[in-house]
Amino acid sequence: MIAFILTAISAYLAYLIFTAGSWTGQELIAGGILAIIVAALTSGFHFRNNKIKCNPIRMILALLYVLIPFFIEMAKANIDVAIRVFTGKIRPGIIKYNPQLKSDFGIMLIANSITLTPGTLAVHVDEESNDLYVHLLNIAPGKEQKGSWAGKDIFSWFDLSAWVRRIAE
Amino acid sequence: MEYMTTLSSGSGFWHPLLWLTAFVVVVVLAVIIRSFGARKYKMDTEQTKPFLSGNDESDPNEIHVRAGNLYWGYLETLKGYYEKMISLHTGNPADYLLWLFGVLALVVLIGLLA
Amino acid sequence: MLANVPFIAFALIAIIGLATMIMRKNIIKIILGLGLLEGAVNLFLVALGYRQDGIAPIFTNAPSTKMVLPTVQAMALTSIVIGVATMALLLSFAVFIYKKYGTLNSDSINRLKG
Amino acid sequence: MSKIVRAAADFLYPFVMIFGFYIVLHGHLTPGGGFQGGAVIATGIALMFAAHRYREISLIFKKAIFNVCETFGLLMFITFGFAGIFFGKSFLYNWMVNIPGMLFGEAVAYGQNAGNLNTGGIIPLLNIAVGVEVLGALSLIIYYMLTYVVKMGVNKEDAS
Amino acid sequence: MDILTLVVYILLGIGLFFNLVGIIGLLRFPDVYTRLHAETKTTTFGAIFISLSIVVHSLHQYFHANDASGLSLSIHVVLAILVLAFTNATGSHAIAQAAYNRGQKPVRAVVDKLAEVEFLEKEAEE
Amino acid sequence: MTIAFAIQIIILTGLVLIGLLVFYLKDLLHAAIAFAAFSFLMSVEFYILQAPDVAIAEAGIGAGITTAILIQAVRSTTRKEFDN
Amino acid sequence: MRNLAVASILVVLSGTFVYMTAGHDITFGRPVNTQMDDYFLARGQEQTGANNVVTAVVFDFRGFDTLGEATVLFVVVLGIGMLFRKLMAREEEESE
Amino acid sequence: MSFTQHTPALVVGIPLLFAFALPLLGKIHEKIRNGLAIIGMLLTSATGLYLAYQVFATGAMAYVFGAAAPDLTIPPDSGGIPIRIIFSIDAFSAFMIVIISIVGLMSTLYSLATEKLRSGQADFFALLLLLVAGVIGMVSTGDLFNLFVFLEISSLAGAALVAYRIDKGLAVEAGLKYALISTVAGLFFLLGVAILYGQYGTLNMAVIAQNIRLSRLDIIALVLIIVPMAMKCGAVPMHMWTPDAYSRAPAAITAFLVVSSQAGMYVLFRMFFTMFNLNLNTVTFGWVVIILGVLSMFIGVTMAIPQKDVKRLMAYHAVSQSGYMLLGVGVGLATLGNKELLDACGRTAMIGGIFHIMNHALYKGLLFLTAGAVIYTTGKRYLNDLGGLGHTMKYTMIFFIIGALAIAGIPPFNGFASKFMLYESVFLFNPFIAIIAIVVSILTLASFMKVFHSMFMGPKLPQFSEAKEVPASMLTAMGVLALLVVAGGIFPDIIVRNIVEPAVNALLEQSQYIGLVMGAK
Amino acid sequence: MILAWNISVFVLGLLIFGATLRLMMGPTAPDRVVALDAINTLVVAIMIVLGAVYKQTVFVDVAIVYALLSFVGTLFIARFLKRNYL
Repeated sequence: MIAFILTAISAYLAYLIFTAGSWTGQELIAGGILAIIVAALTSGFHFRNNKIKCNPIRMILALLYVLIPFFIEMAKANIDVAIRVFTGKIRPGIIKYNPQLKSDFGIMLIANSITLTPGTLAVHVDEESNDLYVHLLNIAPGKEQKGSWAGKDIFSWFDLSAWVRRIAE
Repeated sequence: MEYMTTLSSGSGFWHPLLWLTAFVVVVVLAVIIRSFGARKYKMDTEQTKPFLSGNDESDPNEIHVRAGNLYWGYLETLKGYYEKMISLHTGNPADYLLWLFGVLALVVLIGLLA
Repeated sequence: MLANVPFIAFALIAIIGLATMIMRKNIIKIILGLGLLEGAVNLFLVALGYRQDGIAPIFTNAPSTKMVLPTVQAMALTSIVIGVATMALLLSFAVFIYKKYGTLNSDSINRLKG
Repeated sequence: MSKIVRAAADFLYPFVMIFGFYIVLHGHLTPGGGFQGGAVIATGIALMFAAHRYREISLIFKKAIFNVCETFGLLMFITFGFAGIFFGKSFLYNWMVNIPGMLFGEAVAYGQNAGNLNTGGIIPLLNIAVGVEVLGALSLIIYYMLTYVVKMGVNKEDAS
Repeated sequence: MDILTLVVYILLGIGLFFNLVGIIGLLRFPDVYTRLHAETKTTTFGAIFISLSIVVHSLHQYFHANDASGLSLSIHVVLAILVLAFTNATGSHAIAQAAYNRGQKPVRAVVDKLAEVEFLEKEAEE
Repeated sequence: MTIAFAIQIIILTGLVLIGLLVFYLKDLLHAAIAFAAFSFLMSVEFYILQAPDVAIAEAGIGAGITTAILIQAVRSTTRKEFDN
Repeated sequence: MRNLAVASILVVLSGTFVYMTAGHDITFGRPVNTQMDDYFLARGQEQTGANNVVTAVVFDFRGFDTLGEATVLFVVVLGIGMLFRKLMAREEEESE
Repeated sequence: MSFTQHTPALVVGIPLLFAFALPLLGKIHEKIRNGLAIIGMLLTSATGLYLAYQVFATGAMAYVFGAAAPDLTIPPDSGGIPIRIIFSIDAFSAFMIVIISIVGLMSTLYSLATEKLRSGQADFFALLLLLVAGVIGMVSTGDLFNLFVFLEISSLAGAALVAYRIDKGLAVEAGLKYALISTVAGLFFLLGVAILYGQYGTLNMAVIAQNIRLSRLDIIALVLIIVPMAMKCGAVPMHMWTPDAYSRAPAAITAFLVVSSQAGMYVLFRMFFTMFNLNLNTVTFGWVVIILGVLSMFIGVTMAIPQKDVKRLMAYHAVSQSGYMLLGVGVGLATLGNKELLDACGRTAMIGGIFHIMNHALYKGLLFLTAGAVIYTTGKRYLNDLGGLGHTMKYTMIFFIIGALAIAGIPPFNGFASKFMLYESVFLFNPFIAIIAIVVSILTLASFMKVFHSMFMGPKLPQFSEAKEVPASMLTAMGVLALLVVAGGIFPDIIVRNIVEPAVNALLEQSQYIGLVMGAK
Repeated sequence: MILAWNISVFVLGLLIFGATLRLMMGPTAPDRVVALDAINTLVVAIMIVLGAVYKQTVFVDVAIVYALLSFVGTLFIARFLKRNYL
């Protein structure tokens, strides 16, 4: 039931965003009906694993996350990749990284962040231990023998996995 | 003559009643001819069985003339034509499309040039 | 001449589609060629209704001046849905054929011929 | 697919659906309509098909549901068609339009219009009918082929 | 040229530059993983900047020129970009995983931890 | 020769090129991917021709459904164009 | 032989298409005889209450086409369902 | 609310309604399914026949979809052009609807028995109803794009039905070929429609017919429209799908596919006579049609003779008989510009050709149904395996004889009536072609002699000793068709005067068709 | 402003050619999918910019649909690229 309501709310919010600028009474009512239909259809999926991500504090945190640390990391990563594209200096490899997260949603978030940030690309995820196998564009010499990497080895300024933990767990 | 021609085609006509009359005449003739036949014939007796020189009746599957045996001479005479035709009917979907496009191209040419 | 660029693109894509259909032997490739032709025809339809500097025929938040023609868009819409439907049917046929015949080569899909 | 993809698909699924419904319902105001919205919803269902295992997905989505959707949409469409005859007009006559007080019956004037959902007569209803039909039909097409692929397996030699 | 125009141009320029980098990387890099690096990050980033230029412009229109459509335009653009970033990242992961599953080893790799985990068999028995 | 016209030429050239790819690629999976790209560009072309309805339909059907059906069909048959 | 046919057909048809599209009767950007569409653009909005004229055309003026199109989808789904149906044991083709 | 005004909508709407409901409701119980199928088809046929009666009694009808009144073809504020989809049903359309109603009903009746033990029947009957709806739509619509949509419906439903017997894959091969070629043809058709729209800005056939000025583009559009239609009616050399599809489809479907092909022929003639008429270089295109017809006649019948599969043989005969219709109407087209020649032979040839459409649908349907009955009883389709069935299947044999004599043009069956008109009028036009037609007729008789001999004659074979007469519903379907065949042969004048001649006049008089939509001038 | 956006659309269109090049030569299927992804992103960018050029909010909906749905195509390809994907 709680999953149903939360899904309906998020669907309704999405509907409000789609129709931004022309909110009339009928529009809102229609959106409500649609949100209920959608929630009935999808609540089994949307909140399958975690029921807490609609906490407002966490949502604000998520917004902040997207705006500040994530964006900065992304900009850095892009400049890095741009330089490597032009110079051609790469030292690729696949390493193991344990983000210390438990929920599927958190894993998804961190994997997507990894994919969009510094020279990294999530290749595989272990279904049980939640280990991420990350393809690095450039591994600093000497680091390649390390068994399992931690967040601060991958990210430079912000430890994104800690942020994600705060958002999603 | 109008009532005689239910279908007319420029140079001839067709009237079913006339034809039916002819048909009835033929049937009557046939009945008459049949009545001259042997009256001793009885159903369900030894008479009806074919007599083939005292041997047993052979297997019906052997004495039935199969479709593949009919018109052998015709097919043999027109062998060249049929070889060509059957080889044209390849059964290949790509060829079907090719024929369609070919006719399309040909008719476009005819239409535009004529 | 130069202004007719979408039409020329239509012609080129349509020819590529036709060529795919008759030069390639694989059934799925033929179906892909059909898809190309379909796209070309849709492009032609939509391009027919374009007006120079026209805007989309929707009255929401747009100045209501010259608009492009709506009928062709409706036709293209219908044609797209019909296209995906036919493609789905043909692909299922092809899949089934592969299951039974073990090949997609159109030269081999000719058990019905002659 | 991996749990990342599954989580992402689960997360996106309601948004795809609500967007599809938005397209269906606003068909007479913004670009879109029954077909497009139905295709978007069907793609949302295809997303589920793609992300989850067949074994799990076939427990949740049943073919019968989509069959019912399809038939329901078509019957709704053709019923609106016959309703035109019933009201003394012709087949598929838009008998609800421009009758204030009727659902979807408000009148609009020519010209720029911000968009009022409650207009269009039977057009929004037909949009919904077609949307439901297309969603059922396209999902069924994908479902049938997926079932087939799962049953038959793939050519293992084609790897690489 | 007022400051706003300049900002929009700069944002556009950044966006186009990163898109260009992405395509060059796509063409230059040796294997599928490195190509994915170049493609996913930079084109998404470029698209974000290009859209930012639009958002800046239309918000300016909304606040200073009273163009009502500016706000909804920027909301839709932001939405499109969010969806794009999200799906791009997940899609890249899916491609990378599929590529590895098909047996494509990373070229010039100094380390390949994934090769030690024999996950192919593990998935097969599921 | 306005800029809008130049954009159209670019998109249409891309369309023709990808059409040629569909023609030339021997591997059916690759051809199917090229076909998906074809419908992407077709959608942009519809967009430029001021037909957003058609563009949405082409996007939804071309990018999603057709690709899915094609890929399933290719995987359940064979990838090679010429099987001896 | 087949290659010759393919080549000549392609030449003729491409000539036709190029003639068709580069001729003088149809010009890109300047449609002729647009009375019907002008009617839709001018009256469609009031008559159908739909701001999107394309939808008005699809569902009102040409609604019957749309019914047909939905029917095509239905036909295809029935066809695919019939193709992948489970056969009963007694069903066998008469003879090869 | 007057019901009679709405028959044109109902004749398409009823089969669609039943077809939509059938797959779901039919899964509940087989009696519901069979009941729905037969009631739907009966209602459709009744409506179709009533519609045809209306048209023949009171003149052509126009029906506007979605308008405030069904006969409001031109809205008062549109500036004199129709804007909605219009069904314009004149005598020729009504003629086709009569054929479709009869054969459709018989097919349904027949397949109730033949498909009794098969799976997927609900889908089967739904598709059959959709096929009927598609063909009816094709012949009654007056809108080009609507025609395309109905063409696709009938092609795809036909292809799906052809592939119904999926177990060995041969039927699916035939379905694939049919679907592939008719889809490609449909695309060309759409291209032609697009060209016409680009020039005249309308899709209504009457308006285009009024405004057409025959530029080169129009000729290209015409070719793009007629060649797919010639393909659909099975003209040589695009006939190759015909034997594949006809031979592998269930017998009832084959009987109706013949009608579906003839709907393609309807469109072909409609394009020539109504849309282009005298604007066209009628002699050239008339000769194109004549050559297609002669090729179809000759190659069809010669290819039929060596066939071993009974339905495949009959399918080649369908190709050959289509040639007669093309020939007759082609002669009419070629003489259209010449008033004297038209009166002397063209009109009669057209009457013969169009009458032949009806006759062919009836007797070829009958023949396919008898072949289906034989296959149903014996499980064998190759002539070499068959024999001696005349001992057990007497009714089927009689019906087969009727059909075979009709197709060969032997009096007093209906095939003779139309062929007779064709021979004599074509002889006036060009004696050489008439001789070819007669030779073809003789070859037809010869090949049916072969079929008759190898199926029904000969000693009673032991492997068929169990063979029984087919069930009553199949016999009913065949019997009705046979009765119509005989009736058409004995009283051809009634049919020709009341149905065929109005159809031919509707074709020849373009202004009537235009007036139907645009109002009398 | 309009001109700048138009020019950027032009440049993005040129970039599509680069991706097409990879689509043409990419040795394996995943490479081509990467190119497809690149085209997809570029197309969304083009659509967004053109939506701004035409000053129509509703046009951006197309871009959203695009971004959402091409993902499904990519997922399907990826799923069927894997050896064992059931």
